[in-house]
Formats: sequence, structure tokens, C-alpha cells
Amino acid sequence: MTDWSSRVQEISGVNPRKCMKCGKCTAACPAYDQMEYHPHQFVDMVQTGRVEELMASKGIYTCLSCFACVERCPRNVQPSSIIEAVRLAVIRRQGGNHRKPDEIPALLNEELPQQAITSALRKYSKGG
Amino acid sequence: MQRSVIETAASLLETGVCTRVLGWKTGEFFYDVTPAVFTSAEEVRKDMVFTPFCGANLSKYLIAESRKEGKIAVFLKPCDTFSFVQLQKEHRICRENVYAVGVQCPGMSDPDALKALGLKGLTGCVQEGDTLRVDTLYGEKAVPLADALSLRCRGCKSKRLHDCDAIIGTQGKDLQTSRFAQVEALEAMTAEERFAFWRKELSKCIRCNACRNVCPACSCETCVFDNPDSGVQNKAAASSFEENLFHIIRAFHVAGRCTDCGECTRVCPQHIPLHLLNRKLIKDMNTLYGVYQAGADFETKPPMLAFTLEDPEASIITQGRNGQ
Amino acid sequence: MQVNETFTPTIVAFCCNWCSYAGADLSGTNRLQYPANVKIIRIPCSCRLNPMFILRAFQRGADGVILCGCHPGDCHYTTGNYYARRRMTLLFSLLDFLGIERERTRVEWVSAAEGAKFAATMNDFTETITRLGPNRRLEDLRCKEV
Amino acid sequence: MQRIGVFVCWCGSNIAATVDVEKVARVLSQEPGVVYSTDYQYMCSQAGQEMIQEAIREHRLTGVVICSCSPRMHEATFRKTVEKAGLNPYLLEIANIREHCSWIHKDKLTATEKAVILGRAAIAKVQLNAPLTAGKSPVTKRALVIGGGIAGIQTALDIAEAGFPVDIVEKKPTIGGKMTQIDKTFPTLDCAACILTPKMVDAAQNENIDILSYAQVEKIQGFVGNFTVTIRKKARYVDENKCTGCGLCTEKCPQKKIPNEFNLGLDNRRAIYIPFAQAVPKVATIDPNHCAMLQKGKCGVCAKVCTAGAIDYKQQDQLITREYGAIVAATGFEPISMDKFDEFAYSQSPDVVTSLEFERLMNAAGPTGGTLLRPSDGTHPHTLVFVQCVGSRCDGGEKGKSYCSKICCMYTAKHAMLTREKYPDTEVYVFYIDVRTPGKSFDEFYRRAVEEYGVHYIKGMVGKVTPQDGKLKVQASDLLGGRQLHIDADMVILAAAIEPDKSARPLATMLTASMDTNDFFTEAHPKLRPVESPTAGVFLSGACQGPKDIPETVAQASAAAAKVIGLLVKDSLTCNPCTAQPDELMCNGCSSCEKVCPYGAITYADKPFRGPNRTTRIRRVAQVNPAVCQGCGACTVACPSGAMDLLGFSNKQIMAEVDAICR
Repeated sequence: MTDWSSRVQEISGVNPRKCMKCGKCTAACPAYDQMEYHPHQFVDMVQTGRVEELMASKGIYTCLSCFACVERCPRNVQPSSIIEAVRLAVIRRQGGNHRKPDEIPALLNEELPQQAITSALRKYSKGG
Repeated sequence: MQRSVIETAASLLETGVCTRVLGWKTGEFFYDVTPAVFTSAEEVRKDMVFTPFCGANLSKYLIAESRKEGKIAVFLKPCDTFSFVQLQKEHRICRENVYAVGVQCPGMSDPDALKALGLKGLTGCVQEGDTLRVDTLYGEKAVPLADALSLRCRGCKSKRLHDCDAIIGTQGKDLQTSRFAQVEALEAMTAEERFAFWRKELSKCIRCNACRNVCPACSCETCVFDNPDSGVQNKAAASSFEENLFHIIRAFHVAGRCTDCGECTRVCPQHIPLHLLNRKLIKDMNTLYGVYQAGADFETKPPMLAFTLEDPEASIITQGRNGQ
Repeated sequence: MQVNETFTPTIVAFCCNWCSYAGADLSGTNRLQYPANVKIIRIPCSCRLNPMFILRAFQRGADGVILCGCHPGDCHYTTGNYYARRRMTLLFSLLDFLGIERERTRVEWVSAAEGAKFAATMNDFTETITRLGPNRRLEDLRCKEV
Repeated sequence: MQRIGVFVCWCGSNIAATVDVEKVARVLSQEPGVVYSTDYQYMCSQAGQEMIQEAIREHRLTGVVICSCSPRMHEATFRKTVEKAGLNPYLLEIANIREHCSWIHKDKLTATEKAVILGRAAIAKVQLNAPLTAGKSPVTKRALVIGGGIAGIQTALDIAEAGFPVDIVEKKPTIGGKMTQIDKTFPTLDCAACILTPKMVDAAQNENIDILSYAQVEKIQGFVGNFTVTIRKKARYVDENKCTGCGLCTEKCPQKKIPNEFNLGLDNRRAIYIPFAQAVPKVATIDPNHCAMLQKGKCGVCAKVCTAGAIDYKQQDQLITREYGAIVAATGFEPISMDKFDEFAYSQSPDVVTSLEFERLMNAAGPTGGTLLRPSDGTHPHTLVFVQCVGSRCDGGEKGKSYCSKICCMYTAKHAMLTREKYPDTEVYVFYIDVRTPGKSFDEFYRRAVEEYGVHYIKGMVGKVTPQDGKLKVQASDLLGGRQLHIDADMVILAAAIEPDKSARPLATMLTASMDTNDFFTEAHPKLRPVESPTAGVFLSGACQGPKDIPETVAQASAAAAKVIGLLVKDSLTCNPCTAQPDELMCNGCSSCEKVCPYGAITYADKPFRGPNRTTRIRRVAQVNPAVCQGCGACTVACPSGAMDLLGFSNKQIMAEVDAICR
């Protein structure tokens, strides 16, 4: 049985306990209406160990990786990194990447942040 | 030069400008020159010399001599005058009791350098311009002065005579030399190589204290190593460690006060290049805290007794080199 | 340099009374751990540290010596740490010149509020010294070559 | 032969849980010179102290080592203890086996071993301790208060009331500080000016108080009881003694477009100005950067209209040097800059204001005469959004401050309440992370805002403010409602974090007083000495020590005054006996020590010494003034001959500790 909560913390490098539950991430989120759970809830759910629910949620693919939450967070918690880690956890559980490594370079744009690239790859090819 | 030095000394005594003269006389061999105090013109004319082997820096003797009754005349080469000024800066010399005669210096020779050139049975020597005429048991030989110079004179930093009442010869200038070349060569080595170098050199030390006793900066009333109350007294080293302690602490105690006169290396019977330790500190202080020459003036604060807010951190010595 | 698995170095930390000793106290108050090899000696100010004390520590078997003082500008005595900075820089440089591992000595500025920094510094320094192994070079410097 | 007693403290379980105290006492009893060794639950308790005293008498101890908490905690306590038992207080050493041992180690074996070594070091040191007697230094009976806000005023008034002269140095043209800009005060809602201005007048009229306004401290020398301070009184180009404060000049000055600092730039003032009507001293000041006469040599209107002839364009800065026995730092706070908080559109819309600006907009003497109007178009706002914790409680430091600014919750509640009271047609939202209202009548005040005044308190944060069509589009989260809110607001008010005044850092450097990483002054002890700086003779008043509201500031100001009075009533102070001492026989007279001494405690004297053969030698030797020497030890290392040593921390003592630790 994998402890997904600590896996997510490990993958993201984020300590959700730093969160002081101010909700500024959620206030800044442009995709709020499309999400089942919201940035502050991601953080809370990872902290309280409700990662399975989060992994089952479609909401994690709605996150745009726009980094507004990261930028605004006064505690440097980085909700979008947590979301990305949850997406990664989903992939790891399924046991495989959805694109072959040699397909990737052609799709890259150097201007894009690394996380946006990888999260896009995961989001749009989740069907495999 | 020899004649004018002796005549000046004699006339200073005859005219009563001073009651004693601090100069040089020969010892067992002609090249074995030793400091001496003369009290009459006769003595001066009989014994006093000024030869290419008068390396001894006379300034240190003024600490005691200038406190005695009556005025003393002293003969100082340019590098000696730095020590003279530095000691005055430290309030060690009663300047009013001293008549300082600056003697311009072509560079002092080293008997070992002559021996190294293959000369044997030395009996006398005269300097003529750039040439040294050496009398030996096997006849007279001419040697270029540059080849006979002692190590420290090859990197002479200045021919300027400081704070003199009279000058024999002409006033000189500061020189641009590469006196830090050997320090730089050592710095360029790896830590292991440096360690090996110093292990080879320092293991020769017999702890005779000659370096300390000749050094104008090592002129403490009581040296910490002689003081039973200091907690570090060691007249003879009790362990191999204490030799290192002695040389490191000595270098540190004279940091910022050492004029780089080179006496320590000159007198070392084991030929340990002790001046390199001092030069390393001088070089560090010059690069880190701005160029400073001890004894060049009366005003500038020595770097060890000053600071700036922007001084580099101690970690600077590890910067710019790969960790090894 | 041989690295001994069971080697536990002896480390002497000289701490100025006003900032770094208080910083060390704070790391205790906050229960921040650092190795027991580190023993602290209280001095009034970093400028009280005579290079002789450092050499003495090495002589008696210390493997590393660290000086902690107030941050530049914060010295309780206004200027003490500025002098200490120059002295230690030159001493460390001289030791380095003699080929002694320069990582064995360190200066770190630790304020009374930096308990965490104190503990982190001591952890890091102990790790460095453990990696270096026992201090032999100062002793060996005088030994004849074989 | 030394007879040393060793006392190992359990500190309850603080030490005993991780250190085998009995073993430590047993092992240390074997050390040379130790004749008595024991352990006890609480050495610092009455019983523990009596035990030490009894052992000193019974075993005729010549030295005492106490293995306990940090000497910074109880060294003074135990020194008194041993002194009462007839032992010189400096024959005591403390081994710190709590902060430096039991609290940082978990393994009992390791901790015990370390405690033994620390004990040995202390024993080795105490073997070499010498009895020391403290000297005396006089106290100048005058205090300096730096900063003329409510903290400085209160401190000065209390000191003056006790009969000691006190000077207030204020960098602005008037005293009063931030409180002058505040409209009403929580939780009583009385007007700030009504309670502050009488105090300002009291300060001005008190004959023991000298107000140096428009002045700054330039240089501080000396030490507790004997400070010498140089103060720069900036030229205000108006003779303070002649100016009557009639204000005619401030009406006639043709330079009209200068942002008024007092109203935070919400309106303008002239080049010659009086900050506000109740200013103390009420004299005009010329702003040299905007005055046409001083800049271009043309104008002179103020001089022409001034009937008192007070204008003096040739006035120069004046340097005043005075002696003080005590110094109080009361430099106060500033709201932080909003530059780094683009999301709230502070720089894009004048209708986004800080709370201090909002105070001015609500104040009857403010730019709008007390009517709340939008700065952009002067219309009456209907929807107001307050954002709390702007720049407070931030991690990482670069953008904001890590601490809670403490006062924002209460003043925001006050603003919301006053807005609703004056303008019932408004909708007021307050976005909060937590509402923190510890304080007398504070939570009741906040609840009143919610329950009686109908302020909408929403748990959540504003994420974005966008100015659009004269409105401010506010996007925020409502965490309890589980929704994202979009509010069309007329004004947004930011509760900006507060930080120490910029002048505090250079002042701390001059005072050699320590500061924390946020530039707040550090107190000597966070609980037991909260109004003193660790630097003797320097005291802390108000928000320069940490965020505070007015009642707390006044309380601390009076506490600091009490401490100052306690110092100034003394005729002399006991000096630290751990001072430098030269061994004249070894001194070279080289002046190295004199050059590094930060206190000028070292002088030289020519003294006769016995030379060889019954001669006398005159030698120049160093002399230390023990009243001036603070015992830093810089001279001891500068001395090449090792003639200079430090009592209490001698070369031999420190080396004995080194030996004990490394053995």
C-alpha cells in the first residue's frame, strides 16, 4: 500500500503544513469554476491524506499550471506543484508513461516553463 | 664607499655629534661581518668596515642603544631604514638620541652564493661597480655582482633611505620587483605539495632562535615563548608540534610590522626560507586590504590594527580554487 | 587521507558571548540537534580569539576549530569582529600556505536569533571534519621525510 | 591547592532526562582539585542555593563549578549565591550542560560524556580564576530618547516627572509620530488627536524635557552611564524662537504642489509648512528641495510676510554634543511598501489605499475634511473591500514579512465599523485569514462590527484586483462558503504589514545594540527583560522592538522610563571587572592595543623600571582605565608580546579549557 500523501509531498517537494489556509490561491485561480476541488483544498487534502479522492478527481486535469497560486501564495506552498505531483502519482500508479520519450522534443517550446510542458503532456495524453 | 663610511663615522665622533657609533666589523672571516658599537675614532679607523657583506640590519640594536646616555650614530642601508621607521612608529627608539646616516646600498653579497659559483679559499673582496673582485687562495677572480647577491637583495623592494640625518651616496627610489614570485609558485601548488615543501624545510629547524633574535619586529621585552606566564612557554620544543607553533605564531606576531628585511632567512643556519612565511602574509594583506609597506611612513595604520566594513570574509582564501 | 568509519572528530567552537553563544543557547532552547563532538568555549568577543588558542587546540588533538561571532556591524563591542575577520583570514591563509587542510578552520557569523543557523553550521562543519579525518598535518609538518 | 566544589543540576528532567547527572558528579569528583561533588534537582532554587553556600563553608571551597543551564541565564544568580557564602563571585564557573548538551542530544551516553567534558573544562578554568573586584563609574543624570512618537513622548514624560532632564530627538519637524495621523483609536473609538496632543503639549512645556525636532543622531560614543552623543539639528530655515506658528507664510508660499507627507500624499502642501495644526513645536519649516529661494535664490515671499522676522535662508545644520547616562530607542514603525503586491492594483488605481491612507481619508483634518470620498473621482464609495494580512505572515521574506503585524485585525474592524456607522448605505467586506483579537475588549469590538454593524467578514483572501470602468473588480475566495467571489468594489483598503523605521538599523549600529532579522531591536531577555537592549544603558520603547498597539506601546514606554529612572538615580555604576590588564614588565609600549581599543580605554605612561646593574630604565607602558574598558579583548590579541591579558578570560584560562576539551 503506497502512502500517496507522502509520495506527493516527495515528488512536489512541497510541505503542505506550511499552508496557513488563507485561500489566496483559490482567490487567484482562473479555472476555479471548472474545478471540483480548489487549490487550497488540494493542499489540505494532501496534508490530511485524502490523496486517493484527489487522484480520482477530474479537477486535477483542469488546472492550467498557470502558477497564479504559486505566485500569490504568501507561504511559498506551491499548490500547482502539488497538483502536478498528483497527476504524476496517477501516472505512476497506472504504471507507464503515455508518450514515448523520442516523441517529446518535437513538441517542445523553449519559452514554456518546464512544469507546464510536462503537465500538458500528461493532461492531454491521459488516455494513453 | 667603505672609506666615506668610516670617515663619516670617525668625524662624527671627533666633532662630538655623537658619543658612540653603531656599525659593522669583521669577525673570524672577512665575510663574517658583525654589528659593533665604537666609542672612538681610533676604534672606528681600526675595526669598522663597510663591505659587500654588511647585511646585518642595525636598527634593532637601537632599541637598547638609543636609551643609553649620549647620542649614538647609526649606519643604515635603505632596507634597514624601514625597520628604523617601523620601530619608531612602535615607540621603541628614542629618535632624539640617534644620528642616522643612510648608506646607499648596491646589494649585499652572500658568501654562500660565492661558494656556489665554485670559488674556494676566500680571503678578501672588493666591489667595483657591477663587479665583485674576490681574492682567493688561488688568485683574484671577478664575479658579476648580480650573481653574488644574497637572496633577499635579488628582490630588493626599495633603495629609498627613510628618515636619515645624513646620506652617503644618493637617495634612491622604490623598485618594482618580483619578490612574491616564490610565494606565488608555492600558492600554485596543491596543498599536498605545499605540505611536502614545508615539511622538508621546517624539519630542518634546530630551534636556535636566531631568526627571532635578529628580527627587528621580534623585539618584545619578553618573548611569549620565553615567558613562563604566557602558557605557551617553550624555550626548547617539547614536541614536534611546537616548532610549527613557533614559526606560525612568529609570522603572525610580526604580520603588518615586518618590513620584509629578510634578516630571518639570512641568519638561519639551516637555510630555511623563513621570509616566505612573512612575504605570504604581506602579499595577502596587500591584496586583501590594500598595499601597505611597514616602515614606509609614520602615519599609515598597519592592516592588522585597522579594518574596513567591506573586508572580505575568511572564506575568501578558499575561493577561486577547486576544493581539494 | 584515510577515512575511518568510526572516526569521531573533536571540534572546538569558540563563540562570542553576545551573539553566537546566545545563538547556541537558542538552538538548545529550540531542541535543534548537532553532534556532541562540538564543544563550545565562551569568549567575550570574536576578537578575543588569539590564533594561539586555535593552534593550541590542534596541538592537543582537536580536528577542527570554528569561530562564531556577531555578524559584521552587530558586534557588541562595535568593532571586535572586524579585527577578528582580518586575523582569521590571515591565519587561515597562512595555514593553507603550509599545506594544512583549510577546511579544518572556519569563521561563521551567527546572531543570537540564529539558533537554526548555529545547529546547521555545526552539523555541516562536523561532516566536513569527519570527511577530512583526523588532523595530523600540523603534527607531521616537523617530521623528517622517510 | 585549590578546593573546588562541583554542583550538577538536574533542572528537573531538562538535564536529568538525557544526562546521567549522578555519573557526571561522580566522574568530576575525580578531577584534580575537586573536593566536593554533588547533584541536585534545582540548583537555582532556594534550597539548591543554600546547599551550595553550605558546601562552600563546610568544605572551605576556593572555587565553584556549577553544571547547569546557560551562564546567560543564571551566572548572575549563582555569583550572588557564592558571594553570600563569602567566596569571591568570580571564583565561579558554569558548565552549560542544558542548552549546549541535554537539549540538543538524545542519546544519554553521548550527552553524559559531553557533560563530563564540559564540566572538566569549567574545572580547568576555575583552577586559574582569580578573585576580581568590580570598579565604579559615574552616571550622567540625563537621558536621551530617540524618536518622538507616542512611545518617546511617554518615556520622556515619565523620566521628566521623576526629575531627570531628558532630550527627545525627532527626525520630523514635529513630535507626535504615527499616532498623529490616526483618526480614531480602538476599541474605545476616542479620537487619537484628543488624547495625543495634550501629551505633546505636556512634553513641550515640561522644563525637564528638551525637544530637538527636525534632528538626527549622528554619533554615539561611550557606555552605560557615560554616553556622548552628537546630534545634527537640521536647518529648518526658520528661527524656532521667533516663529509664532501663525501660518501666514504657509498660506502665501507660491510653491503649492508638493505632496503632503502628513496626508501621505493625498493632498499638497507648500514649500514652507507646518505639518498639522497641533504640531509641537508649532513652527514652520522650509522644505529645501522645493523652496525657490533656496533652490534658485529667487522668491523670498515667506520672509516678506513673516511679521516675526523668523525666516533665515542662511541657517545651517547645527551639531550638538551632549552627555547622557541612558539612551532610549523609540524609533517606531512604517507600513511596508506596496510595490511588490501588484495583484491588489495599488499602483494602478488611486482607489486602492493602505489602511493608514484610509485613516487620513476618514479624518476631519484630512484631505477630504472627514468625508469618505474616493481619491480618484471624489465620489462617495458604496462597496468597500478590506484585505487583511497584506505582507504579513509571508514565508520567504522577499515579498513580505514573516511575522504577524498584530494591529491590523483591530484597526480593520475599526475602519469597517466606522464606515458602516457613518455611511449605512455601504457594503463592507473584510477578507481575513484569521481574526486575532487578544486584548481587553478587543474581541467584543470585533463582534460588534459583525453583529451590530453588519460588516461582511469572509474567511478567505483576495486574489486579484482589476480596475475596470471606474470600478475595482475584486476576485476573492470564500473558503467557508466554498466559492469564488467576484465583487465590484469602489474602494479596496489594504492592511499593510508594518516594519521597523528605516532609521533603526543605522541607529542600532551606532548603539551597538542587537537586532533581529527583521530589524526590530532585540530585548535583553524576551520574557524577563523586555524593555532593555542587551547593550547596557540602552532601552527600548514602542514598536521598534516589535509590532504593538497604542496601549502596549504606552505600557512599554513607561516601563522603559522606569528602567531609565532606576539607572539615573544611581550615583555610580559597578563596572564589569573582567577588563584588560597589561603586564607592565612585558609591555613594549608599541601602541598596538591602543589602536584597536573601541573605547579609548588605553593610554600610555612613562614609568621607571629596574634595569640591569641597579640602573633605572624609563619605559613607555600601557595603562587601562577599568571604568572605560568593556572587556572585549581586542587588545589582547593585538599585543605582540602577550603583555595584555583579559581578567576572567585570560590566555591561560582559555587554553586550560581548550586542553580539557581536547584531552
